[in-house]
Amino acid sequence: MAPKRQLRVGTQWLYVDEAEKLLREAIRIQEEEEKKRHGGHPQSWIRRYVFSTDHKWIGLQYGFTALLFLLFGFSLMLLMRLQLAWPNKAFGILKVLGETAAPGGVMLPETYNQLGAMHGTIMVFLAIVPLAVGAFGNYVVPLQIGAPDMAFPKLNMASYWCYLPGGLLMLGSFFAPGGAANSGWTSYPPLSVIATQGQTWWLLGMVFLITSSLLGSVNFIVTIIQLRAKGMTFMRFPFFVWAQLVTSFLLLLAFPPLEAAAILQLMDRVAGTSFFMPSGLVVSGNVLANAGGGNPLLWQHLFWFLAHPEVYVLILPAMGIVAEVLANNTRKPLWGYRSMVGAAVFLGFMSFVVWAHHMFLTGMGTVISAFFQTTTMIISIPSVIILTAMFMSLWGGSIRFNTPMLFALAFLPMFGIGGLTGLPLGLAASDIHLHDTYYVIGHFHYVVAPGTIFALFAGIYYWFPKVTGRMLNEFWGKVHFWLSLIFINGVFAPMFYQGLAGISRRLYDGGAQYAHANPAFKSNVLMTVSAWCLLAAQVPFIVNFFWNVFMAVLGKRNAGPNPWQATTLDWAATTSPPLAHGNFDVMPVVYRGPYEYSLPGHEFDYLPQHVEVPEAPPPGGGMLPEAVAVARREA
Amino acid sequence: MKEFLARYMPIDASAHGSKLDDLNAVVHWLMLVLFVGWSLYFLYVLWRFRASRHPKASYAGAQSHISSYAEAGVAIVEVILLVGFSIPLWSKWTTQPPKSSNPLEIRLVAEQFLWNVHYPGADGIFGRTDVKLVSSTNPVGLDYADPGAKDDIVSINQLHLEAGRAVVVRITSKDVIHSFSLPVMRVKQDAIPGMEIPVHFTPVKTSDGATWEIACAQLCGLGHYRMRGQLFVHTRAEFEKWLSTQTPAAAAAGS
Amino acid sequence: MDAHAHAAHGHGELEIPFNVHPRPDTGLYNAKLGIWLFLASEVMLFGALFSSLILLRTGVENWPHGWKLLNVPLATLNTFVLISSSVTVVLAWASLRLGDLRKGKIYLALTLLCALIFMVVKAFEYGSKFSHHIHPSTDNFYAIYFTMTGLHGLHVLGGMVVFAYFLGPGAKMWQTEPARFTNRIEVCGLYWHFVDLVWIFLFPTLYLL
Amino acid sequence: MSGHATPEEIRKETRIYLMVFAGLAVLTAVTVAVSYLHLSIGMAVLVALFIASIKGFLVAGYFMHLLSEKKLIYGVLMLTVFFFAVLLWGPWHHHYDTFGR
Ligand code: HEA
Ligand code: HEA
Ligand code: CUA
Ligand SMILES: [Cu+2]
Repeated sequence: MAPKRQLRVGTQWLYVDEAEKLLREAIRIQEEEEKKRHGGHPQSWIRRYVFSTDHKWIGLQYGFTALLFLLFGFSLMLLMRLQLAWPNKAFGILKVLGETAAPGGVMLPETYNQLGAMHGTIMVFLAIVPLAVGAFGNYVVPLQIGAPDMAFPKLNMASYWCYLPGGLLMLGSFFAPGGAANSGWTSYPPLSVIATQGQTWWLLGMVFLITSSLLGSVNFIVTIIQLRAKGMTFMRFPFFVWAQLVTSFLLLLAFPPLEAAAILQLMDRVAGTSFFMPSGLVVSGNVLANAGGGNPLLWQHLFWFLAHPEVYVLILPAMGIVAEVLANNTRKPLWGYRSMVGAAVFLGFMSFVVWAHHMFLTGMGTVISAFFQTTTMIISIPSVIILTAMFMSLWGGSIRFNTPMLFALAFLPMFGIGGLTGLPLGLAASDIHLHDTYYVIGHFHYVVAPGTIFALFAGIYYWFPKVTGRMLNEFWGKVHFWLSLIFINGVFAPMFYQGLAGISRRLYDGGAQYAHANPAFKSNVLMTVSAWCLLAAQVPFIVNFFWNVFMAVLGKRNAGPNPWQATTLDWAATTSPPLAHGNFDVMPVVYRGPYEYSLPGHEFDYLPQHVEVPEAPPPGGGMLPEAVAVARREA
Repeated sequence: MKEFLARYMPIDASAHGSKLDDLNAVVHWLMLVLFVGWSLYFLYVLWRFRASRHPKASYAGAQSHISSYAEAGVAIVEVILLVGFSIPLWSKWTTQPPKSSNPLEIRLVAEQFLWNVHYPGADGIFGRTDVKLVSSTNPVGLDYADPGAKDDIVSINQLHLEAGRAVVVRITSKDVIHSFSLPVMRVKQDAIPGMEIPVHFTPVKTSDGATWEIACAQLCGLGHYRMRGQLFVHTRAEFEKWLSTQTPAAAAAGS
Repeated sequence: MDAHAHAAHGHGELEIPFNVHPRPDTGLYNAKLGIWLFLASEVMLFGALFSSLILLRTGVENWPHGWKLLNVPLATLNTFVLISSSVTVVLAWASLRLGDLRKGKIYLALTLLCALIFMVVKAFEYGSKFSHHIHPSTDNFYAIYFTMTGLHGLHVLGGMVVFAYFLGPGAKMWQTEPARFTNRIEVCGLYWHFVDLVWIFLFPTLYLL
Repeated sequence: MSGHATPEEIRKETRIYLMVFAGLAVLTAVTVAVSYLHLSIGMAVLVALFIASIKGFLVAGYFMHLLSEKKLIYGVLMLTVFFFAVLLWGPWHHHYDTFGR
């Protein structure tokens, strides 16, 4: 008989078979509890899974939809990248666009513009925001503050059901005469006003999406402020909750001006008004019949008044996720939690007064440009503070390199690169050369792709066991991470070079005919190949994801309720907390801050927010699943 | 750093460009220092505090407040960048050159997908223009009856300048927003219908057969990618010679 | 904080804390905070339109005087109608707080009536413009006039739907949860006053200047 | 103030509402009357906005009982008003501070 192996759980040593037994027991008890709670209240399938009012299911609806849109937005760009690397070359795969859009497999310039506009729109409004706010916010925030649900469950449902039609309208616009919107995601008039019908669809779609976001943000703010569990003071919020709170305020107050702008543009397109149309326009030789007297810059102001705060909507939840994962996997409190919170609030506030840094080259005078440059430099400081605090949090930790942690760690330098390259853009004088070049594209992709997307990946790997009761496979997770990290840099790093060379963005042929673009143009091949490899790198993730969802649906669980030994309330709830029956058996009471890891003098290295007696062992088996897995592998 | 960036950038043939490049270099220094500094720290920390080497985390964490100095440092450098560089540079960018410097005045009318370059001719006066007069032969809508229009020259996609002489380009557009970009001159300015925005710069080098380009930087429709013009910078004599070979638009139209 | 005490399951319908009674530390019930947040976003919506109006107006040489083009007496009448409806809705709320459903309903009905009058007058105004071949596309003055009053009209319409609901099927809640019903009327009242407030600024800026 | 007011207080509030209503009606009449004076545009804007602001104050302060509202609501509204002001100012200032104009 082989000698009995021991493994460490917290500070205790257990025999492997003992541990396995404990784990099975923990999972069994949970399942039983869940069954008990499900009992007696059969709900129709439709109420439960389609028009659900449960924040967890709505979060999952958002999540699935947004992931599909993410993949779709990525696919559009993959097609565009073929054209960028090998202009006017025929590709079999481009035939999927149809004979009118890509005759003989060669993409038309109109098509390129459509795909570009839709890539931007889909990524920002239909993929990242719904994933970061709609999915993670919805699922995690009520759990983390110890609430039974969102404050207005029906409104929550309505929010999803505005998002989906908005998304479908956007997709449907590809089939409109003239195809989808093709004036960039920024939709600058007059171009967008004289554009084909797809633009009208785009505007209508935006109205739906804006409505959805407004409903969502009201709900989040009320939930966070009103439904906090007993003892959950603001300074005991996990950073993720703070990030979502600030985000909601940004959505609430910045989106309406875009809604107004969308209405005005709709009027210009449909009712023939001239809000954005100056007098005396001559388009392809014909004098336009509009009354004139409008101002095209008005749109830009209203658009950026939203779109700048929007970019912080893209980043704040990501920072929130990273903060959770970092604290958990360094096994120590976040460094400078208070300054991070202060910085996030200040960041949100400032984001309303920097918008015109996207408009330096619209003829800005010295005074107004000085104002917006100054605010732009000021707003970089809170980002620096947050990032610095995260870096400092690593010091003295006991760092576990699991998949969520890898993604969260990679977020730091990647966001750093993106943020740093924002600085030369924020100074009007250096923006002259860089504006509307690939430098800008590189800047923001570093923040949203290896930045936000990586943070979202971290979040998916981190909360997957909470949602499903299964851990995602670590090995394939790491493969996914390393390949993604390499290839995503392959796509975006050369953009800085291209931008410095002066290659304009939104060029159908990637600048092939410009002499000044010539040396840098060649990197397009590397970038496109990297992009396709990046797609391939997602395969392990997608398989890993669906396999484990499938196994979870079959009821095969391998994770306890708190597999990461985390301290926040989301881990106090059972695994996949039952739908529509509240989140907690007993409403939790909060006794301490969010990140009490490695508190000296305690047996376990984590002290959950809701555990009253510090000496009691944390419920739910803690490190068991991981430890068992290690032991099994080693045995 | 400036030299390093220059390896990736187009040459700089303007009087003000070097200042802009200086600013760019200083910002990139700041970025580099932060990037390298934090990256080294990051790698060190990941190695030093990995769980296998450091099984018990420290509750208190970092005690040093060096990072606050780093943050303050960033803030100070940003103030310097703003006050010392960017704001004064922008103020120069928007202040028009004095008439006494005899700047070359040009109107530039963008349209889908080309650049109409309108020279005032010998009299230095731009003729009256009117959208109603726009036609395929009269792209900027010159009113040939206006005396000021008699000697005006209109060319397409070709911008001729004189080295050493300041130029004021009055930029506007007939249809949608374009952006007039001269990478070698470090000049970029949106061309916005309904507005006429004057940018000024001084070319200091002649193009001498090199291909210098006007690029359109703002998405303006399906032909955005091919809205390319050429820039020629001549010596004074060559410029005069070129000018004398041009037929005024009115004469070309036969009126 | 008793709302925390009974765990939120076991009932058919999930109970959300502070749905009816204010949370002690904020002093607000959920919907009250919710409606104010919503109104804040509405401020930004109409704010953007006012910003557009200012920019368009300052951007052209001669912006017409509203009183030369629009029907001031009719709009004045509408202003009275709308402020009357604001009073009736706050009286409805007061009656409900006094426990008088019948009176509350009468005031609600009056509010609805005022809203209806407002819309009818508006329809006449629009109709007379259209019959003179004046459309949003005529010039930017009319463009912004139709857009802003149109959007405001949609808000009035929305309010009417809500009031009609609370007069009809929505009133059933009074039987089971009078406090919650009263809150609901307070909340729609807040919305309604906001619609009034917007008109108070629209009226002079469009008609009187 | 919701809920816990006594009937007497509510009746008193009701009287205030009616007074506010009267005030609004009078101010409406005034602002319309002033418009017939055809003041210079600057003056007219000033007067009209001044009167509208008073009316707005009455509606928000009494009908929406903002005067006795909670701090949280004040916070939200102050933030909103600030951003609203920024939104009015930005495009307008840019319009005047365009070089070459
Ligand atoms: C998540 C999105 C996001 C974020 C967070 C940011 C952050 C910033 N952005 Fe960016 N930006 C966009 C998304 C974003 N941006 C998008 C989408 C566009 C283009 C839109 C379009 O035109 O289509 C854009 C465009 C854009 C422009 C317009 C450029 C142009 O069109 O010419 C400007 C100009 O000021 C700008 C500035 C900034 C600044 C100063 C920050 C700052 O907040 C950044 C502050 C952060 C730092 C300063 C990093 C600090 C780092 C460290 C201290 C440590 C570093 C360590 C290591 C690297 C190891 N951005
Ligand atoms: C949030 C915003 C966002 C994101 C995430 C991205 C992601 C990417 N973008 Fe995009 N981009 C924009 C916003 C974004 N982009 C915007 C606003 C523009 C400007 C548009 C305009 O000009 O108007 C733009 C423009 C733009 C251009 C310039 C085009 C031009 O100027 O002509 C390019 C060029 O390469 C590009 C490339 C990419 C690539 C390769 C990615 C990759 O990083 C994508 C990587 C994606 C993944 C890795 C997702 C994988 C998906 C899954 C794993 C889902 C799995 C599904 C299930 C499990 C169900 N983008
Ligand atoms: Cu013209 Cu792009
Ligand atoms: Cu920005």
